[in-house]
Parts: sequence; C-alpha cells; structure tokens
Amino acid sequence: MATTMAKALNAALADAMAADERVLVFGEDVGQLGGVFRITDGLQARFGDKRCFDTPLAEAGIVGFAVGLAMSGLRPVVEMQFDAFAYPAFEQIASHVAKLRNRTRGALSVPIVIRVPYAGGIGGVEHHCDSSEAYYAHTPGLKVVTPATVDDAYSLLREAIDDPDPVVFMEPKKLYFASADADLSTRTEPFGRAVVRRPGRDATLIAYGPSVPVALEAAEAAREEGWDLEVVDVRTIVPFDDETVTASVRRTGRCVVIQEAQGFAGVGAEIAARVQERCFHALHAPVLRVSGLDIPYPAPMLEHTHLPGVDRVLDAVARLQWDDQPDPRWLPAAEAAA
Amino acid sequence: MATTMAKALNAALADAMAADERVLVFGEDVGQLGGVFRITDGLQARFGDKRCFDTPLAEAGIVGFAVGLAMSGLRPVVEMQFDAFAYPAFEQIASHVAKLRNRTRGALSVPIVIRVPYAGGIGGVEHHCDSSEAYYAHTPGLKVVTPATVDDAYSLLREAIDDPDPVVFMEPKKLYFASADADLSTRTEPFGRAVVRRPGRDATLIAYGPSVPVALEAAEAAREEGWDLEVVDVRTIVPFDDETVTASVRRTGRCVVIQEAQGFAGVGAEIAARVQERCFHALHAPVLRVSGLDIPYPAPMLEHTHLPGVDRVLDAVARLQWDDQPDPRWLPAAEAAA
Amino acid sequence: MTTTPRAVRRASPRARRRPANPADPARPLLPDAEPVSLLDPTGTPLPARTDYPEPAVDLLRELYRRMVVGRRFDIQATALTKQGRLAVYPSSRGQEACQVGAMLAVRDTDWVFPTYRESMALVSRGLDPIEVLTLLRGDWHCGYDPAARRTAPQCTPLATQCVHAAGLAYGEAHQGRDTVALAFIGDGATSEGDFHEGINFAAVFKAPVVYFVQNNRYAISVPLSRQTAAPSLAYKGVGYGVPSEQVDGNDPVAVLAVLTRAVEHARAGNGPFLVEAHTYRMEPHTNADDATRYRDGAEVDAWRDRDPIVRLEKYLRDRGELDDDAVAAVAAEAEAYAADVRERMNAQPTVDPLSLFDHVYAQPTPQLIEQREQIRAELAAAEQEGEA
Amino acid sequence: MTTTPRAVRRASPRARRRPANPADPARPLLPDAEPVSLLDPTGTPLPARTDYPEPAVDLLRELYRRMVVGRRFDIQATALTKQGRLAVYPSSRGQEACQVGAMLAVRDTDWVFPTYRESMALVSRGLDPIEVLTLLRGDWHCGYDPAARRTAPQCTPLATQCVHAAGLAYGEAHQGRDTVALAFIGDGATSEGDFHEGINFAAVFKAPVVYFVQNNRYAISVPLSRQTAAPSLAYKGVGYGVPSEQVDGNDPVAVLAVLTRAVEHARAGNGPFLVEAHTYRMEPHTNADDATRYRDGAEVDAWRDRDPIVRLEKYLRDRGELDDDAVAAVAAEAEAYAADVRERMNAQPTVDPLSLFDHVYAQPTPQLIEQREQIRAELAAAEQEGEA
Ligand SMILES: Cc1ncc(C[n+]2csc(CCOP(=O)(O)OP(=O)(O)O)c2C)c(N)n1
Ligand SMILES: Cc1ncc(C[n+]2csc(CCOP(=O)(O)OP(=O)(O)O)c2C)c(N)n1
Ligand SMILES: [Mg+2]
Ligand SMILES: [Mg+2]
Repeated sequence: MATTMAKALNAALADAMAADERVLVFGEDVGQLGGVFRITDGLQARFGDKRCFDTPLAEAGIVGFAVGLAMSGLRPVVEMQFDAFAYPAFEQIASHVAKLRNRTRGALSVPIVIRVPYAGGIGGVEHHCDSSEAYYAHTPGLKVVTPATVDDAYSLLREAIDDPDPVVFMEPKKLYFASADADLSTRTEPFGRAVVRRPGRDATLIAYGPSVPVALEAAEAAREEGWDLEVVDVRTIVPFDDETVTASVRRTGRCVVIQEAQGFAGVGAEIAARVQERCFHALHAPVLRVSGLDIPYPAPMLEHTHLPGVDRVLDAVARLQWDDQPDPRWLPAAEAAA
Repeated sequence: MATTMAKALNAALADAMAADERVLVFGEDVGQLGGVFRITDGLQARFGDKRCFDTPLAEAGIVGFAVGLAMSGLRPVVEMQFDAFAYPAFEQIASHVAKLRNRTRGALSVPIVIRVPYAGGIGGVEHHCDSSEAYYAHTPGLKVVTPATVDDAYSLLREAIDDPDPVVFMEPKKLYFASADADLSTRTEPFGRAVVRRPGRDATLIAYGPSVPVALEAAEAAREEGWDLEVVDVRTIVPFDDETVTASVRRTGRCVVIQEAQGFAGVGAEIAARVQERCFHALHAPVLRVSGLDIPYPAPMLEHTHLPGVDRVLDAVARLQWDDQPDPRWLPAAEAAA
Repeated sequence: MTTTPRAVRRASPRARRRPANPADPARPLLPDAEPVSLLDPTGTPLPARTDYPEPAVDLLRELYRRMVVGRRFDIQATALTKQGRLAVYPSSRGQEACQVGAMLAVRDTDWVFPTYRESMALVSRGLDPIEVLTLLRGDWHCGYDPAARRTAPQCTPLATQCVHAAGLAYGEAHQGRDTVALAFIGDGATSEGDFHEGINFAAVFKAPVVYFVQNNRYAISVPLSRQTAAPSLAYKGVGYGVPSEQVDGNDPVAVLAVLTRAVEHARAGNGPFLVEAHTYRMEPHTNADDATRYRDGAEVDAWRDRDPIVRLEKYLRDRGELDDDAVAAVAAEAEAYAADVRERMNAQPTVDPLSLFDHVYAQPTPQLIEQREQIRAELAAAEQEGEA
Repeated sequence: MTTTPRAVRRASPRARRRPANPADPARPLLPDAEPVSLLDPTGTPLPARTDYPEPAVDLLRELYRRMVVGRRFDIQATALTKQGRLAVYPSSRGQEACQVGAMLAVRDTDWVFPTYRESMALVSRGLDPIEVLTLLRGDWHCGYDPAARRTAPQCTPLATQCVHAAGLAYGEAHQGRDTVALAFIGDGATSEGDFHEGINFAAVFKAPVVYFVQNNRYAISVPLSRQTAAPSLAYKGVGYGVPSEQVDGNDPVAVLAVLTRAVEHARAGNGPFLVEAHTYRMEPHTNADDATRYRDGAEVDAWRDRDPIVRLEKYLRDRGELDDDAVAAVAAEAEAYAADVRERMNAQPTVDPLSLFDHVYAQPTPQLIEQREQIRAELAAAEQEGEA
C-alpha cells in the first residue's frame, strides 16, 4: 500500500518499541507534538511518556543521556531536530558514542540510534539544511546509514535499532513525504549492502539518500542521449559495500558519484578514491563527482543552484570521455585561465 | 640559526602581537603557564594579561568569545589544548566561525585563528592524538592550514593571523620539538601554495603536516630500490593548490597520498579524487592512499602500528604497477577471499 | 491549568523579602522571589513594592507607540507567510513589552544579539522591516548590516549568541568603549551549554552584558517544566556570581524599569546582569507549528487577559497621558507601517546565483572560482536553451 | 597569598544562618554559606554547627585505613612515572578525604563516574590497581571491566561524564533499581557546557545522581578565579533546582557525612544533589606539569597543615579509637600494597596489534577486515626479516 518515508520511519519506531521495551525514544518535541516532522507522531500516546518523551533543549545532553541509558541496558533512539543542531553533541558523539565500546574492550556498548533529518530541498532557512554525513562517516566506531526509499526507511531503521553499535541515521528531509508502495513489515538488504536500483551498461551513477532519486531521474533522461546508466544506492555509508560498487564499475567502466553535501573531503571523495583505487584498469575515464558547492547551504531561494540536479549529473556523464579524449576542463591551459 | 617549530610558533605569536595590538591570545593555560606545549611562553609577561590570558575551561566559550571579540574589531588567536578538546566548540566553528562572513555579506568577518595541536606520535593517551583536519576542511568558510617545517610554522601562522578569514591552524604535535635551521622573520610561500619539498621523476608523494617528514624519509629510502620520488607538501589544505599537485603528478604519472588521520572520508580521499579527476590520462596506476587505520587512535603502545610509516609508504609505492599489472589486492578473487 | 508564572503563584508578602542573612554572599545576587510588577493586569499601578523608579512618562508613551506598531508589524508578517511571501515567521505577539521595552533600554551605540524571535524588537530599534525579513523571506543572508546597526544577525543555533555577546562586550570595554551588549534568549535555550558558558565568560571577565530571558513558557511544544526544576530561571544568576531579577514580562512599565537598571549596572562596570521576564507566546512557535497539539485555548485566553498593550494604554489613559486622538493616531501610524511592509514585500526579490561565491571568503578560493565558472556556464547554457 | 577557601574566609558566625525568608523558594536549595566542617585542621572536633550526624567510628577507622593505603598507592604511581612505567599520572595527593570518602558513601551496586584524577578513589573502591593504571600505562583501553565494577572508564573529556551519570541513573530507576550514580568533577570542568546540561537533565528527570565537585582550586595552572565569579561553586545548584552543600574537603569526617546524606537524598527519590568540596592538589597537575610556574611553595605549605590523614589520625587517637599498633599495621599494609603494585608493574605488558580491530564494532566492517589483513601481512613480513 502507498505510504511515505515519514510514515515508514514512524512505523519502524512503533514496531521496535512494541518488540522491545528497552527501546526509548526521546529528544526535542518528539513527545506530544510528535516531532517537527511528525516522525514520532503517536508514540507517546501509545507507549506512554516513559518510553517516548521530551528532554531539556540540549543536544550534548540528549546524546550523553542516551550513552548513560545505554550503559544501564536500554536502547535509546534520539532525534536531533535538524542536521546543524546535532553539532553541539559532536564531542559526545566523537569522543564517547564512537569510542566507548573500544575503550572498554566491549564491556560497554552503545546500541543507540541518533536520527538526523538532513540535507535540503525543502526551502528551509539557514542551519536547517546541512549535509553532515561526512563528519560522522570519518569517525571510526560509528555506523552511518541513509535510506533513499520508503522500504529502506523502515527496514534500515529497524536494523539500526537492533544493531549492537551506535548508528547515525541520516534521514533525507526532502524525501520524507514522497510516497511509494511499500510493505512496511518486511526487511530489505542488511547493513553493509549497497543496492543496484537500476541496471545499466554504459556507466555507473553512485548515490545515497537524497541523491538517489536524482540519479534515477538522470538515468531515465540519459536514455534519450543513448546512454544506459546503472544506479547504485549506497544505503550504508559505514560499513561501505565495496563489492557491489566495484563490481558495477568494473562492468560499466565509467563512474559518476553524486552527493548533495559540499564536495570537498566529502563522502563522494572517499567513494571516488576507492573506486579508482580498485577499478583503475577497468576505467575509461576518471571517476567524476557531482556535489553541492563548497559554500554554506544557500537556503532557500538559491538552493536549486547549489543542489546537484539532473542536468549537472548529465553534464558529468557527458564528460566521461566517450571519445576517449582527455577532459578539456583539466588541460593545463584551462586551469591557467581559471 | 637552529630552532624548533614550538619556538617558531611562539615567535610568530610574539611578532604578530607586537605588530598589531588588536591581536589577543587566549585559551586554557596559555597565560602564566605558557601553554601545555609552551607555545605561548612569555607572551603574558611581555604583553600583559589583557593581551594574553587564560579563560574559563570551556571550548565553545573560547571560540564564541573570539567571535564576539572579532565583531568588536579585535583579532583573537585561540588555543585548543588538544585536538579532541576542540570538539565542544564544533557548533561555534561550523555554524558561526565558518558562516558569519557569508551570512552578513561581508559586513562582519571573523579574522580569528584557532590553533589546534593535532595528531599523534608523542605517546599521548586517548583523546590527545586525534587527527581532526578533515572535519574542518569539509566545512566551507574555514581555511585549514598545517605546517611541516619550522620556517612554515612561523610564516603560515603570521599569514593566518593577518588573514581576513578564520583559519584553523593545525599544529603537528610530534614536530613541535624537532629543530632545524630557520630564519624566523622571513615569510615563505603564501596561503594556497603547495611546495615541492623534494623533486623526483618516478612518482609523487603528497603529504601534509606530520606526514611530510615520513614522505621525505620514504623518498630517501626509495632511492635504494631505484625509485626517484617527488614529495609535495600541501601546507594549506584549504585553499588547495591543484596547480602544483596536478603538475607534479602529470610529470611523474604515479601518486601516493599520505595522511595520518583515519582514512575513510579524510583529506587524502579528497586529494586522491582530485588527482585522478585531473590527471587521469597521465596516470600509470591508481592514486593510492596510505593513512591511519579506521579505528580510534590507539595511544600510545600501538600507535606505531596505526601511523603510516616509511615501510607502509614504500609498500604503496611498490604497488604502483611498475610492471603495469593490475594490483592483485583488488582482483575480484582476492576480495572474495577477504 | 493556571497560567500565571509559578513564582507569582508561590509568592506571599513575606516571600518578597530578600534572604535576611546579611553575610550570605548569595544575598545580593538572588532575584526577588516574586517577579517585579508595577502594573496589575488591568493596568492599575500596584503599591510600590520595589525600589524601581518608574520610567519617565514620555518614554512610556513612546513605549506604547512602538508596541502598537510592533504588534501590527508582527501580525502583518504572519499574514505574509499565508501568502507565501515569507518562508517562515516566528511571531512574538504577546511579548511586546519585552521586545520593545528592551530596545528602549539600550542606546543606539549598544549591541543587540537577537534570536529568530526578535523581528519585532529589531523593527522597534529602527531597522528596515524589509531587511529584517530578508532571511525569513528565503534569502541566504541576514538582510541588514549588523556592523552599521550594531545588531547581530538573528541567531538560530540556540544560545550560541550568549557567548558572542560576552566577547563583543568585553572587546568593546577592552578598547575603552562603554558599549553594553543585550542578548536575548528563550527559556528553552537556557538549557544549552552555550548559555552556561556565555554568562560564565561574561561574569569572569566582568563583561557588560544583559542576558534577557524571555520565558514564554514553551520551547516549541516543550513546556518550561521540561527545561528546569529551578524555582525560576532567574535563580541561575547566583551560580555565576551574576545578579538577577525576574519581572512580569507582560508589564511594560516593569520590564522597562528592570532592564534600564540592568543596563546601567552593566555600563557602570559591574559585569553582566540576568533578567528573566515571565511572558507568553500568543501565536504558535512559527506559522508552520500547530500549537493546538500541545496547549489548550483556555491557557491562551488567560494570557490574553494580561495583554501588555491594553495594560499600558489603560495606565496612560488613567494618568491622562493618552486620549482617543493619540490612540487613533498611533493606530493609524501602525496601519501605514503595515501597508508599507505589505507593499514592499510584493516585489519579488532578485537574487544573483553568482553572488553565492562572493562572501564565503574575503577572496574566493581557486576551488570556488572553478565552481563559479561552472555555474556561470550552466546559466549561459540555460539561457541559450531559453532563447532557442 | 592566603589559601583557605574563599567561603571559609568570608564566613562569620552570622553568615552561617540560612536565608531567613521561609517562603523564598531558593532557601531549601542554597548551600550553607560556610563549608561544613566537623574537625578543625588539627583534628579537634568543632562545636557541632550543623545537623550532620557523625559517621560510625568503625567507618571512620576504615576511612583512615583506605586513605593511608590510597596515598601510598598515589605516591607509588607518581614514582612509576619517573621510571617510565607509566606514560602519565595525575596525582590526587591531598584529596584523600574526597577520593576515599566518596567511595565509602556509595554501595557496590552504585555507579561511579570518575575522571582521570580518581585513580586513588578507584583502588579504594577495590579495583585492581594494575587494571586502574592500564590506560595511563599506555594501553589503548581502560583496563578494568566497567560493567562488572559499575565504574565508568576514567573520563578525560571534561564534564562529559556528568551527562552519562544522569542517563545511567535515570535508566536504572526506569528499570526499578535503586542505584545511585556518583559523578566526580573538578572545579575547572564546571565551566563546561556538559556540566550544565548534565545536572539539568538529572534535575528535570529527578535522576539519583550526586555531583561531587572536588574544588582543588586549579585547572592545571588556571586558578578558580578564572572559572567562576560565584561565591562558591555550590551556589550553582539552586539554578537547577538542585540542593547543594559545600564541605571542607580536607575534613574526612565532614566529607563522609555530607556525601552520605547526599547519596541518601538521591536514593530516596529526591533527585540529584550537588556537593562542592574545598580541597587542594598537593602535586602538579600530572608528573608532566611544572606547578612552580603558577603557584608558590607557601601556598602549598599552608595546605600541608590541613592534611586530611593527619587530621583523622589525631581525631581517632584522641578518641582512643586508634593506637600506635593500629597505625603501624595500616602503614605496613600500605607498604605491602605499594610493593605489590611496583612488582606487578615491572612486567612489560604485551599488546597484540591485531586486537586493535576487535572492538571498534561488535563485528569488524569489511574495511577493518581488509586493514587487519594488511597489518597481519606487515607483521609477518617483519618477522621474516627478523629471522632472515
Ligand atoms: C542548537 C539548536 N537546537 C535546536 C534548535 C531548533 N529550535 C528552534 S527554536 C526551538 C525552541 C526554542 O525555545 P525557546 O528557547 O524557549 O525560545 P522561543 O522559541 O520560545 O522564543 C528549537 C528547539 C535550534 N534552533 N538550535
Ligand atoms: C573538553 C576538555 N578540554 C580540555 C581538556 C584538557 N585538560 C585536562 S585536565 C584539565 C584541567 C581540569 O581541571 P579541573 O576540572 O579543575 O580538574 P582537576 O584536574 O583539577 O582535578 C584540562 C584543561 C580536557 N581533558 N577536556
Ligand atoms: Mg520559549
Ligand atoms: Mg581542579
């Protein structure tokens, strides 16, 4: 039946709470209000305010409180209201959530889920549209997951709550209310598996979260230009599925990585580096990246300029040296000009 | 005359304070103690406790206080005592320091320097050896700089203090007390310029901060194996010098990127991605990365296992397909085995 | 549910005396156990129970005028969201005494650190309403010139401005200027670490900052009881060595009196001062919020009876300082003000995509220059297609 | 420079009365204006000026025993740094009353959240000293089993443990257990946002936590005057609705009495309690620190006269609860303890490089498996070279 990612996430939380009373859901406005995006709608009414509750307005407090609750044997799922508002919790996340298991040789674990509504495309004002996944992906000890489909939203969140390790669960805001047919109670692929969303022969588009629909749209549009593009949905950034990704690129010989975040030192850089490292001899062209600009998120009037859209993806595909000529943009002359 | 990086940084601070009374130096233990690494030694005695002073023990407070001081027309230089202890300031850095100029169309600027002693190799205990440069490099609006030589330590810090934009100044702890001949009062290359520390014909080693001496040592050792390696010192991660880097790799046709930080989504990934993007047709082998392991920093008994050393660099160089054979490690068979 | 501030409920005549122990170091720092109030909800002056001098009457008339204009502006802004002219608007209707009173307590040379809630305060300060609404309208910058107007950009990351205010105030004093910084903050944001760090820095460095907490009893949907177990937020001051006061935030005369003294305290070099105003947000958190999910109409109605404008108008009329003509004149001014805002907001703002690269750094990096070229090329191509 | 805690200096007989206003909501939350003290610096009982019952005498004898052993352990650990057996050691010599008193105030089933400063407290709690020193010895993990010992790993990121303690305590209560969490924190760390957020969470959720501030007057080199302008750190409690007390941290009897009541308060379901102990760090911050750069010998000497062990010994002797034989027996036990530590620390610990990959996640990721293979290969190659 048709449902939205927001409803799927809500159902995943409800099913997880029903399945395991150790699961607690808390954060800012998640109780009576049901969250500013209504992801926790109805949970307090159904499970009571000891299982789903509002906290004082302090993100380091919320994450640190979750760490303590986990030490007592509970399984907290916390909501950061928006991406940039998780930054106050950065020390708790990087120095404790990510490291506690290791520092105690597994005597203590932190099976918590930190839900982060992220990225743009919703006309939000400043600080409400950051793509912060790279900060977490670069922090050993964290798992970083981001769904692109309604099915995955449900399944990956259930998976994240069951997982023995801390999971930063990145929710693409702009996909919250896109609806699709989904059978919520089923599980999809486990953590660590990327999925080929669309098979193709000529080139591989690698994307995650909010960029997956863009990649699929671009692949559709590319058919007119005679390109048959494969689309890989990364799903879990950490752990990363080298196997699926490299298999695809070795088959197609060309690759474009798409991410909404500012490009410099982002997850797309890691993917591009890994792919060329592992598929070098299969590549007919450099692995190209299409990403957000290296500027603060320009919400909302100019976000369309910032966001990697179908056209920008197709431009990149066009630069995959189908004629096996070097990319003119990178000829010394061109650079000198810039 | 021979001096250390620590002394060079101290001299840079003193000269900057003498040259411009708007320069204030503050943080934890930077006053009477002169900093736990003595980088601010003698500044309070010479310039008084209104120019160099200790603050309450709160990093978000220190950075936010600096933002306010900058708004009043001053030029704060703050010290974060150790890398991981800058994390409490992450929100102030990412949401204000990096964005204030842009949010106000230049009406307000944040000409502050955030000094971060970083990385390992000094036998420090947990939380004292993080390599956090990628978090800052991924944040538009920040400049990220890291010296590898005594000359650069002085010059880049002077440059950073003069710079109209916020600079995260990453100081490689393990190089603090390595001494070299240096003429402190001179300026070296400006921001945005990488430097070839050692010319070579066969392959390019790209490194920054604590990894530059490792790269040079490896280049020396490589001569025995008959490899003539070029070493590029990045110096300023943001802005990045594509010109020098790509020119070198186009000349040598082979490249290894070295970084001490955990590898996943680090600065090395960005460099590798850029290089293959811009030098693809000149490359005889994939751009390889040698980095720290994707684990919490294991200080100090096992840090030698974690740190990219000369041997690991040479192993990577050896894998640059001198026989133009694909890297066996990445053959599907090998992966299946793993 | 009763809606009067807890402290008021608890108050008894005896409760109003300061702790009697003269040697207790906390004594001079503790707030009065009951919020300072000079007018009762009907606007009738209360028997002076404090030593706060009443502000000059012409100042009170100006306060009235700006509150009326301010509220009209606020209503207009909310209306503009319905027409899609604003991306979002956080209303401060009901908090006029705080929004306007604070601006009358500071000088033009003082610095103000507003949150997203303070649009009314900023227009009361004389900033151009269109500039104030620029960000909420969907542009990527704050609209006004913060340096020229000595007004920081409206701050969204909660409580972070508390630290900036400490630094700015200390920096001004360091350079021999007698600037005071007034930092707005909400009740919920006092739970953030940056509130703690900011007020503590100000206290340790004796920085001239007034921290003004508008306790409107909610952080979006979260009630005050989830933010603190303290008798009242003003009691946080003593823990920093900062004197504090609580005030009835819907009593314009009391708010102006208390803030005026707080600003004097700071300007005189005595360090920061903490003021908590007990008030109420009459509208939802923003136009996007549905307040019926977490509070009932009765609660809102009870606060309607404490309307700060009605209160001040009644008081000034009783004193013969305000008559029908004056009231009508102010109402007319407010209408004209709103009409001007409406009209100027009709023009669709033009934003140049290439301007995105201008202020990330003083000079764009080579990487940004490359990216700007790419966007320029895309725009050119799009134009050609348009023509073709 | 005088070295007695500010509050003590300021104290006058009258200063000791609580604020007299019975209706002031702050009254039950404010600390006594003077630190609670039951013994004077010479160990002579003070005229009971508080209603704190004196702990049972056998408890006081145990307190004495553990303090003597604890100090000997501490001295031994410092010595081990000189021999390079420890990478670093933060001594708590002079703080024995706090380190040991706190451990006597909690049950084995309670949770303790120590900082790097609390090695002495942990061995007093009965943890194996070699395990306690594991991290400082240079290993990559905390050494002991925190779950089994209900003792969090020693915390270095300042004040972050304050939030963990709130969560743990609330979680235990949520599951029907009457566990109390005792969180240590230093004076400097109270300036961190996480102290504020942690104690506030505990207060709002009525979590059974005792926040125990060892105010040893320095944060490395930074004196208390740079951390707060408050009369005393204990005055921070009221701002969270948390009752608080300050105590002479070098008076073992007072520390045990105050902490015992604080723990009872928390266990009884009354929420958190804040205790500030005025004490002094006799050694440098760590062996790596040079305290002569920021404090003079006279200051240290003055505090030597307040030695908590001398004080308790004198008191117990005067009461006839301790004689030369008993003192000698305890001294001998302490020597034996130190000798055992010395000896067991001689063995170079062996660490397996491949263990680095075991606990980053419950199961290593494919990326970590790859990296482990690489290290394994390197080690094998190195071995071959060694043989060759
Ligand atoms: C650090 C941070 N966390 C969360 C938010 C999201 N947020 C915006 S306003 C708000 C409520 C603030 O309440 P309060 O401080 O009482 O101010 P009010 O809105 O009532 O004026 C929240 C949670 C934010 N802006 N910043
Ligand atoms: C977040 C953070 N910032 C800085 C440091 C470095 N540091 C370690 S101990 C210390 C001083 C702490 O002083 P205090 O809280 O008084 O505890 P004490 O050492 O006196 O027991 C500092 C600044 C740290 N560990 N964590
Ligand atoms: Mg509020
Ligand atoms: Mg201390």
